[in-house]
Amino acid sequence: MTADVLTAMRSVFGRELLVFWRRSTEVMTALVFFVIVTTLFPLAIGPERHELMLVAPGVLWVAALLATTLSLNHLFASDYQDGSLEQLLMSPHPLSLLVLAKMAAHWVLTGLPLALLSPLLAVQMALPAKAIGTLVVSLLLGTPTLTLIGAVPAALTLGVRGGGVLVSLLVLPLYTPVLIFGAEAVAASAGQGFASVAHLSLLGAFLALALSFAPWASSAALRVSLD
Amino acid sequence: MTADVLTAMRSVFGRELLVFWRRSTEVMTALVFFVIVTTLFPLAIGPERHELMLVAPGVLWVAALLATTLSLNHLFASDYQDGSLEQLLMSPHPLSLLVLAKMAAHWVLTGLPLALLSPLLAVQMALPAKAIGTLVVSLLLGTPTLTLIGAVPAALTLGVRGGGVLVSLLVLPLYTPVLIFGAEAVAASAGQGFASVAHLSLLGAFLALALSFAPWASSAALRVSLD
Amino acid sequence: MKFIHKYGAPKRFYQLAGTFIPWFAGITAVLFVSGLYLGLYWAPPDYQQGDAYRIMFVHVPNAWMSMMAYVIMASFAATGYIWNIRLADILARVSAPLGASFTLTALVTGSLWGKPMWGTYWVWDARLTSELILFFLYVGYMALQASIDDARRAAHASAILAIVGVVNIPIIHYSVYWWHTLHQPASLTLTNQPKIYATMLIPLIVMSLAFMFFYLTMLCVRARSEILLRERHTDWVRKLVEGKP
Amino acid sequence: MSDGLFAARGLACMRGDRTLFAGLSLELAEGQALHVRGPNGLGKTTLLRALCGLSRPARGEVRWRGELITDLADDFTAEVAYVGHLNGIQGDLTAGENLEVARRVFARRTTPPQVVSEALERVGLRAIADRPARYLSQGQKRRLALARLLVLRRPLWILDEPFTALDAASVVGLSALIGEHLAAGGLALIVSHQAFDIPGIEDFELARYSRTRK
Amino acid sequence: MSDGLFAARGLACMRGDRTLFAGLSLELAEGQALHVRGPNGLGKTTLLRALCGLSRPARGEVRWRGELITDLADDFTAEVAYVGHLNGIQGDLTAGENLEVARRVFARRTTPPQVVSEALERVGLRAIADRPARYLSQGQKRRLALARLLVLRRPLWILDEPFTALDAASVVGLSALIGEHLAAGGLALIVSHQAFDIPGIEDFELARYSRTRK
Ligand code: HEM
Ligand SMILES: Nc1ncnc2c1ncn2[C@@H]1O[C@H](COP(=O)(O)OP(=O)(O)OP(=O)(O)O)[C@@H](O)[C@H]1O
Ligand SMILES: Nc1ncnc2c1ncn2[C@@H]1O[C@H](COP(=O)(O)OP(=O)(O)OP(=O)(O)O)[C@@H](O)[C@H]1O
Ligand SMILES: [Mg+2]
Ligand SMILES: [Mg+2]
Repeated sequence: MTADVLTAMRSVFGRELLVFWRRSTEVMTALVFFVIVTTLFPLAIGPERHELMLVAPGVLWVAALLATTLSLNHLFASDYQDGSLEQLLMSPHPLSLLVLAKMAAHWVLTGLPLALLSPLLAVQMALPAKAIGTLVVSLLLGTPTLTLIGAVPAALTLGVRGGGVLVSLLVLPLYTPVLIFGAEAVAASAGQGFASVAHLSLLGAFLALALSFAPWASSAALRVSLD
Repeated sequence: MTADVLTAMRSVFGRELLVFWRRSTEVMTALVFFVIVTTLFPLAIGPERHELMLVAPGVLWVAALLATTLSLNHLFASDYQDGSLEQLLMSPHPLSLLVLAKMAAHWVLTGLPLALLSPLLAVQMALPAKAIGTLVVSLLLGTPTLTLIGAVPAALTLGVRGGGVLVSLLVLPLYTPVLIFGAEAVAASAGQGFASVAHLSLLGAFLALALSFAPWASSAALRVSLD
Repeated sequence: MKFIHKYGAPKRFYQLAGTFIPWFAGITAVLFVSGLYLGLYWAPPDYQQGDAYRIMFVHVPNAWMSMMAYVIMASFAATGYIWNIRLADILARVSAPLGASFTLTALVTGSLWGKPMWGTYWVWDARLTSELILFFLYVGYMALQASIDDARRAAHASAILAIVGVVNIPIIHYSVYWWHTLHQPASLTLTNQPKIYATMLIPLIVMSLAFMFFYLTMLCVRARSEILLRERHTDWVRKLVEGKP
Repeated sequence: MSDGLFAARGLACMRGDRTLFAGLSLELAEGQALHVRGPNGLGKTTLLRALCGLSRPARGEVRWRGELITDLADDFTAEVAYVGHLNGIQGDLTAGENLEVARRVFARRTTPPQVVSEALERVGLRAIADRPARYLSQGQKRRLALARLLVLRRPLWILDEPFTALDAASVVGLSALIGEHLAAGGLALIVSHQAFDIPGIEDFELARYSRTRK
Repeated sequence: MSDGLFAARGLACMRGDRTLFAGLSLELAEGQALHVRGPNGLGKTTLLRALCGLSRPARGEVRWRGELITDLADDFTAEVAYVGHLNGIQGDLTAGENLEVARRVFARRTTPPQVVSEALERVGLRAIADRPARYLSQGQKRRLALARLLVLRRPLWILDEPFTALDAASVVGLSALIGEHLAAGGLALIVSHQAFDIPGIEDFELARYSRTRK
């Protein structure tokens, strides 16, 4: 039975990757959005290196957060419209585990590439080299939390009037702790270099907490949305 | 005949407002998104007034631009999915005029409220009082241009795999000039106070240009998407 | 459980609330009048701020109520979701706008107070920021309710959101405070708080009680009209409406 | 046969890199209707969309009153009512509002306001005119889409599986409606796998022009 | 009648603030099928969704082998195959991939890989197994959704208008398929406005339990 669930989870994960792979543009869109937003800032603020450096951690993290928020729509919406979600609810396996598999796939396709690309953008934004390691680690710890928390509003707003943008409204306030500690960690290591460990371990704690309740909450939300 | 077209345009405009009104949350979501994104920045950058003031024009403009970009999805996407767009193409009136009416409704529901609310956020972001007038004017001139230009990619990506995010990808580069001059106008009047007029008149010119070609281009794009 | 189901019947609650409302309203009125008298006349002006500090008697109770109302709302929502009790759904739904208006009042009065105190309407202080985020959470909750027409689905969906919010609120609250303290201190803070004397404390307590009873009264009033709206097709509402034309 | 009001000649349509059909010609005179038939996936939907100008055929021409529909553009569109697989209903508006929008945006200016309530009556949705369309059942949605035909009052009806999801009574009702339309000089092109009964309708086997071995 | 494998008792369902039907009871034994009938908007879809556990009824209970389906949860789901108005097809995957996913995620672990190609063969989509599902015609999509029944191999089939968009040959094919399922001891609940022919199927008039005056 357990092996069964694992196979099913692996298949859901694989299906998600396959679908995203087919929508080849989608694989890179969260990424491209991240790149574009970080590029817009120097354009809007002006090119002074010092000013840029001051805001760099914040801008990079806000951009990552917005990119994740936008891609949340794709987590369930198309499956809802074509009826695949109905079928997922009719699967013989615990819904929360299948949802967890979907979230994992979502992170692999949005958060992970974004974290891996961030050093490049950090250099553009004049972030000191010593802070780049922290940036990557903070994104690796923070983006899965964003996906996990974000899945709940994404599931709640399915089929709801104005669903798409409503998600951002519901999700962004919930994201504040991750944003604060993510950006602070980077800023701290750009400055004195210590203190960032404290922030990073807080991010880790958030991730653990989100892992424990988000799959449950979002599968409950899916059942409500399809009622 | 002309009176006919005007009635039809007015009805399309009215229908859009009505639909959005029904989706009451949607009316405010672009707005709320704008507010929340501007709030995220101080959280990410830190609360120092001086740093905030430096980046305020840029942040406000980038937030306005992102809010418009996100709401672009709603311009045609739901009409496409439920088949209403097919029916709009089968209308006896010039498609570009009906599309113009849709754009007008979109702006009234996103750009306009955003411009009107911006002074409040400007105060929060510690923007000097003398720059606030310029901010509002720049947004009033700039946001309709954003809607107009944005409609073209929004129409092109209908039914395309991963359409939603693809729009941002296509549209953000097109938005750069508006962003640069909008943010510069505000920054200029926060500083010396002159120069902003030149920027504002450029924004006006962009608007005139966009008005002349965007309705035509987006109706052509719609025909292609529905072929 | 049985007890809840007995008194949890909307009809029963409607009648019960009807008898309580005059009492709550009366207490609210008395508290407000005496609180305002104590706050505006009895309490002496502050030696530093003059009379400006009196806005505190509105600001502080509202700030407290804004947080309390969220917890109450989320508890109702959770009760309604888990045990499928409609009255709890209704109470959760009607407390959201109340909580949101407390939050908004706290924000506005705080800003107005900020101008004389700090020379600006807004700073990104921890307390202010977390209050603002609380406001967004309320708005989100109400927006979700507003965009789902089916009453039961709206209640369940927003209950899940409220529950997730309740897990998150302490985290948000403290992270904003840590944000403030782990970092270098902000240039402007609430450090120069007036030291609370009894002459200020008493009116403050009276005003807080006044707002609490105001909340109770409004909760009952709004719940009653929501019940009427939802049960408009049932016999007892029809009789009620026909009874007093 | 040149009195065909509506005529297609030498039509060919492609999907992907496959030609679905080619060399297809058809004519339709006043009061005439065709029942386009063929198994799933043959290209019936593709044909209808080409005929009403929504998509451009790979080859061939479509004429209305002797003129090319690509030349007529909006003037042709003003003569056609198309009901496709999709209902074209806005879920956030009520059933009545959906038709009201159709009247204002798509109908002739002279169309009187009461057509809306008449149309709702005719398809049996009068009682639920105020319900948001998203809540309608599958069959109710389909009826609402068909009610648009009555509001638009156009001569050429192009209907893709109009009977889908309709209950038995509504199938009869719709057949009668199409019959009346034809009697009043209207034209109709209907794709349907379901049995229905409209006097005088002719079969049109798409398979004759098919180019696919499936 | 307590040998009904699947039974509902005293079921009532609401939509918005209207009760659609109440006091509904039904039983289904091995090899038995019901054809749920009623005009558009009566609540057939609502009933099916409540019966397969997708939505919670306002009152009443549904039992499988004597146990409440809410208690059985996933163990009940493992016994039901539901095909609704929506096809549940992922447009970006090919027809074959869609079924392969169904096999891996939803089918029993012992289901051999070849069921997928057998199912495609059976519904006549073998030749286009590699075409992305978004390009399929309406009827082809429906067939693909129905092919899932063959992959899942579950005893209880709940089908909401399965014949929609199917051509005449496929209607016959599907009826035969359901017949075989019943003969093998399966159960089926079918909603359809279209005529079809399955030996031994009983009619179930939803109108008897209806609480609406429209
Ligand atoms: C927009 C601006 C403001 C906001 C959003 C705000 C928010 C709050 C909140 C949330 C509380 C409750 C804190 C708690 O109990 O943990 C509070 C309490 C209080 N606020 Fe404000 N405040 C603002 C401005 C001000 C100003 C300008 C002053 C005066 C200097 C002030 C003085 C106080 C005092 C004295 C308390 C009670 C102290 C306590 O409970 O510890 N506030 N405020
Ligand atoms: N991009 C594509 N590449 C290959 N084949 C395609 C493509 N797009 C569509 N097709 C095929 O073209 C045909 C389209 O047929 P169409 O939708 O017109 O069928 P139909 O006759 O209306 O069928 P139905 O009765 O099922 O509605 C289908 O066989 C479909 O699989
Ligand atoms: N929120 C709501 N408020 C009021 N009525 C509603 C609401 N949601 C659905 N309905 C009504 O409930 C009924 C739902 O019926 P359902 O979809 O189960 O019908 P059906 O019997 O499957 O019809 P069809 O044959 O057309 O598919 C419809 O009459 C619909 O209009
Ligand atoms: Mg077709
Ligand atoms: Mg149905």
